[in-house]
Amino acid sequence: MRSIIEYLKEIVFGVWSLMQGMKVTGSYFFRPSTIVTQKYPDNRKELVMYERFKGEVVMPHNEKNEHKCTGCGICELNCPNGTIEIISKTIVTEDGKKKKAIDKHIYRLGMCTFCALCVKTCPSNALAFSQGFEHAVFNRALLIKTLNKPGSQLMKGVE
Amino acid sequence: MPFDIYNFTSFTQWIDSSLHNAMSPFWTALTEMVIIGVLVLMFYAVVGLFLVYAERKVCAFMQNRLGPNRVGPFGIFQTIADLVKLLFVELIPIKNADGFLFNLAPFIVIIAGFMAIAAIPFANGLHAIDMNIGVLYVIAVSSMGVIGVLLAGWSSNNKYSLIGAMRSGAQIISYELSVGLALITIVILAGSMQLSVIVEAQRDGWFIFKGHIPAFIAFIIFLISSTAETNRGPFDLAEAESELTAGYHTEYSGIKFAFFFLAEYMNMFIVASIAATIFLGGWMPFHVGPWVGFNHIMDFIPPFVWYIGKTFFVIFLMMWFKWTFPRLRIDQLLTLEWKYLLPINLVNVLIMAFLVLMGWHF
Amino acid sequence: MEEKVKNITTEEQQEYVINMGPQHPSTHGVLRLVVSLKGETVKSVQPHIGYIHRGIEKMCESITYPQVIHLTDRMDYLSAHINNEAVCLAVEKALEVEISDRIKVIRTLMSELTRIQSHQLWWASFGMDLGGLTCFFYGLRDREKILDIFEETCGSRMIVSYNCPGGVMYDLHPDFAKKVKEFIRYFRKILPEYNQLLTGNVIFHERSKGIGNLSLEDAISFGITGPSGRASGFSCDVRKHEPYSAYDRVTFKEILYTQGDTYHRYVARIEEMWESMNIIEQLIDNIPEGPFAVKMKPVIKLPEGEYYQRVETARGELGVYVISDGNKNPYRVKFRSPNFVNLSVLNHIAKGFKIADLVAIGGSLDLVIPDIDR
Amino acid sequence: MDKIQLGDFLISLDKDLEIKEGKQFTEVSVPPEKLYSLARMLREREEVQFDFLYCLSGVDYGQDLGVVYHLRSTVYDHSVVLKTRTSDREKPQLDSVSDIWKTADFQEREVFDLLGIKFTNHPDLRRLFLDSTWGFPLRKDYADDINIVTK
Repeated sequence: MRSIIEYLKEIVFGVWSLMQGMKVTGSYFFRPSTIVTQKYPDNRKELVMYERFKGEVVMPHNEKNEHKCTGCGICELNCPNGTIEIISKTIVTEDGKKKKAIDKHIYRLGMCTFCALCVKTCPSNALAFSQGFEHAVFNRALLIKTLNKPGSQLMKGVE
Repeated sequence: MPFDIYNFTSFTQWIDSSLHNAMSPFWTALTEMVIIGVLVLMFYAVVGLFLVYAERKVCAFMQNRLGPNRVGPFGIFQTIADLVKLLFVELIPIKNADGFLFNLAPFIVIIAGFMAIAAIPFANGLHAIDMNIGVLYVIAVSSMGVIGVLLAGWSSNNKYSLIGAMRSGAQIISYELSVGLALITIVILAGSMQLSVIVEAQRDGWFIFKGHIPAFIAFIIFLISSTAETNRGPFDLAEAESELTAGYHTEYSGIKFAFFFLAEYMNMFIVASIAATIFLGGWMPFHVGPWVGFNHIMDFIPPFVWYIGKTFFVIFLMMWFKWTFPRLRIDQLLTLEWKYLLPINLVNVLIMAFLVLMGWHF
Repeated sequence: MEEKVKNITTEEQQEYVINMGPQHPSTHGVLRLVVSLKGETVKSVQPHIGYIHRGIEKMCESITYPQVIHLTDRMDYLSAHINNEAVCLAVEKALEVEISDRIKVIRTLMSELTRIQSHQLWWASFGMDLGGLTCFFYGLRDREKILDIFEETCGSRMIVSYNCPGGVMYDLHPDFAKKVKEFIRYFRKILPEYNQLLTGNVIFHERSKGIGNLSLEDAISFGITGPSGRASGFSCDVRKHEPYSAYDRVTFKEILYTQGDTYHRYVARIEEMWESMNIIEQLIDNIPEGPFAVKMKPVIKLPEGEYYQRVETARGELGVYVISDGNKNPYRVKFRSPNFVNLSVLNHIAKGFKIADLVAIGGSLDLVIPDIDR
Repeated sequence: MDKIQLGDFLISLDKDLEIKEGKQFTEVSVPPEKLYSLARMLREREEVQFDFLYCLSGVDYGQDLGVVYHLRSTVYDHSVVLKTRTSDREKPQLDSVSDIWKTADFQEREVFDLLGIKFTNHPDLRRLFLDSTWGFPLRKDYADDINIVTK
């Protein structure tokens, strides 16, 4: 007799526990307001990334097309993957001195692991992260980017 | 009777007799077969596609998602897009597979579904055949699908497929018993195996209400065991995604895979409609004994709507199970059948027989 | 005909060998398990690994210490923050740098958030292993909230690279405390739902109780740490035994069970989420003021010697063994990864159970494959 | 047992042992032929009971190849580091401790895979991560022109 009671108890407990689970899923089914899906490409306009989001490395230029990169190569040294390559040139400043300056700051997005060491160690704060995250391109060569804009110059007062 | 406005008997008989007048009996039978075949095929495709969409939406809402929402408004054309994709997908030939059986398996699965549909009464007078052993026929035919599953698993030359097929064989053979016994309970109550008679007997109350607790228990057992028979979660051991990748249809691609996929949903539809027919009154409207006005209003809802509504209620229950519970293990699955469902069922049949004998049912 | 009969008898003695993986839904990555079966019963499991071996230990020998950190993110990507912390602590220990309380508290908070999100993902995938797909989405939904907190402060979601020798990369975001409190309030409501959906479920009980038993002796001998070890009664919580960062100033319980089956490995992790929330609540209201990083030399050179640092990741004890010859590059770095060691027990505990149990046991060990292969 | 007692105990086991007090651990250098017996004693003696081998790392010391065993006792919560090294770079051989601590099974396979140290009496010594055509990448003299890019 006792075993039959145990048997029935087992069944009742089992069904009850199953109902508990169904309660959870059922309650979500009838509450569509809890849906968390974002319709991504449609909500591009409203989608705001956090300001610290590490999208890709950029070199901010001001309106006079000037940047802060002196071409010291510390970012290149600190990069663990060889993402950054700096090609420098020698220019003659206004007062006639010869000076090393940056020709091309090459950044290979495909190799970057977003460790932020370059941005962190740059002595003149020339690099920053942008919030763009849509990096997909059809040609791998497009992932190799030159960060300084053509014709740009070193900002005044940055050594 | 008011719901005779929705009676299709005269309509179908008119088609039959006019065909008889025009042709010889042989050609009449052939024409009727073709008409019914085409209709069932279309019905199959439409219901299959809709169920896939419904399942996706239901599970998405249960999981706090939106589900398909790109193709068409609310993504209603998503399954059609998927079907078109599946039609164009390459059929990958499997090395060392038994080609004949490999190609045969999806058809067996699908044909089993077709045959079962034939006996289901969609509305008053709207069914392909009204056999006097309808329930037996449905049980017999719906278990034919397992042959397809076994063939698919065996001929794929894949170890996962074989394990899946063997599991499916063990599972369906065991759960067949419970399905049968659960239906027998109602057959005892109705006194007939003819589906149209069973529906007709529920005119003044569905069997789930008429048959006291035994009918309700039979309904629950039928739900559980028919879920198992259609290889759906939590009994989807035959395909057990996280263990056997896709079980018996691992090696299938393209339209052959689509057949299996469609057959799964059709089987669900068939067992749901059997449940609706036998326990929930089929196309019979919902009646409450003495409320004549209420019953009258209910009668004006077409029987086809009643039938579809009940079927989809059962399908929703089955989806709810699938998306809530974890999967059982094969030995637990068999334990559930042999240690719980079967004994309860046997006792249930006895009680029901006793109730009918004493005339204690409504 | 006789030939055929003979074949069948010999085949009966043969094992039915199946390859689970490297592409298989339940190995959570590129793990390959060669499983010998008899019927559905597992006779032996041979893990074959190395599909994602990147030679991180070799790579570490040619880069500087700050650069090592971004590689550790990619070992156990679910406890990226704790891996970072291990290297940073080893470097700081070697250089004998005193770090401020603020840094310690920030690291502890982040570690515990990492632990919660890791366990959430584990819960999600464990539910999926057992066939309850809905768990997967609930787990990921809640994990997203922590990842958002990470993104706001650290700049990325999973592989955060937030620690650096001497502190952390950025200060906490002003909204950090508010958002964490909000999350804790939310998650305290949600966690009982997890229990309703899976923990209390009778099917789940059947599937997990008494499956994959690991005794205490075996747990110690195999070196199984983390929640998997603690479910067998192996008191191995580094946070208790060798407190680092701010763990010495918080009170929390070390979750210990003695049964050591799949169910208790599961419950241990669920309980750990509660404990982690307790730890966070103790710290979040009074984060000390101070600098978020100690100024370090531009080129970090460790004095010659050997350094060993243990931390408790979400999966167990991570050891970082650094041998320095005084250069800016480490001479040898060895990561004692918890997953690698935990994997070694799989054959021992899965033997004799069904193939479906193998999936459950593998899920309950919570393996992260990149950490195994390194 | 604190470090001094532990040192005394180790000396009492074998007078020839080279014991160094490191900042963190007591480090014991042991010749390869004595390694197994010492390990067995450390595991089984009631006074120490080092039952948890938590880290087994192979190191290439330039001239020698070595293995470092980090041991801890879960009973007394003390630790010791065993170090052993062999100068044979062609066919380095050490005794396996996998029957003392089961965790050594996998960890020794890893050392064999990456450093090429053979462990005698190991139940199942196969390559773990790499296939048999690879060299032993963690050795300092390992060269791979294709996969290692230097700037």
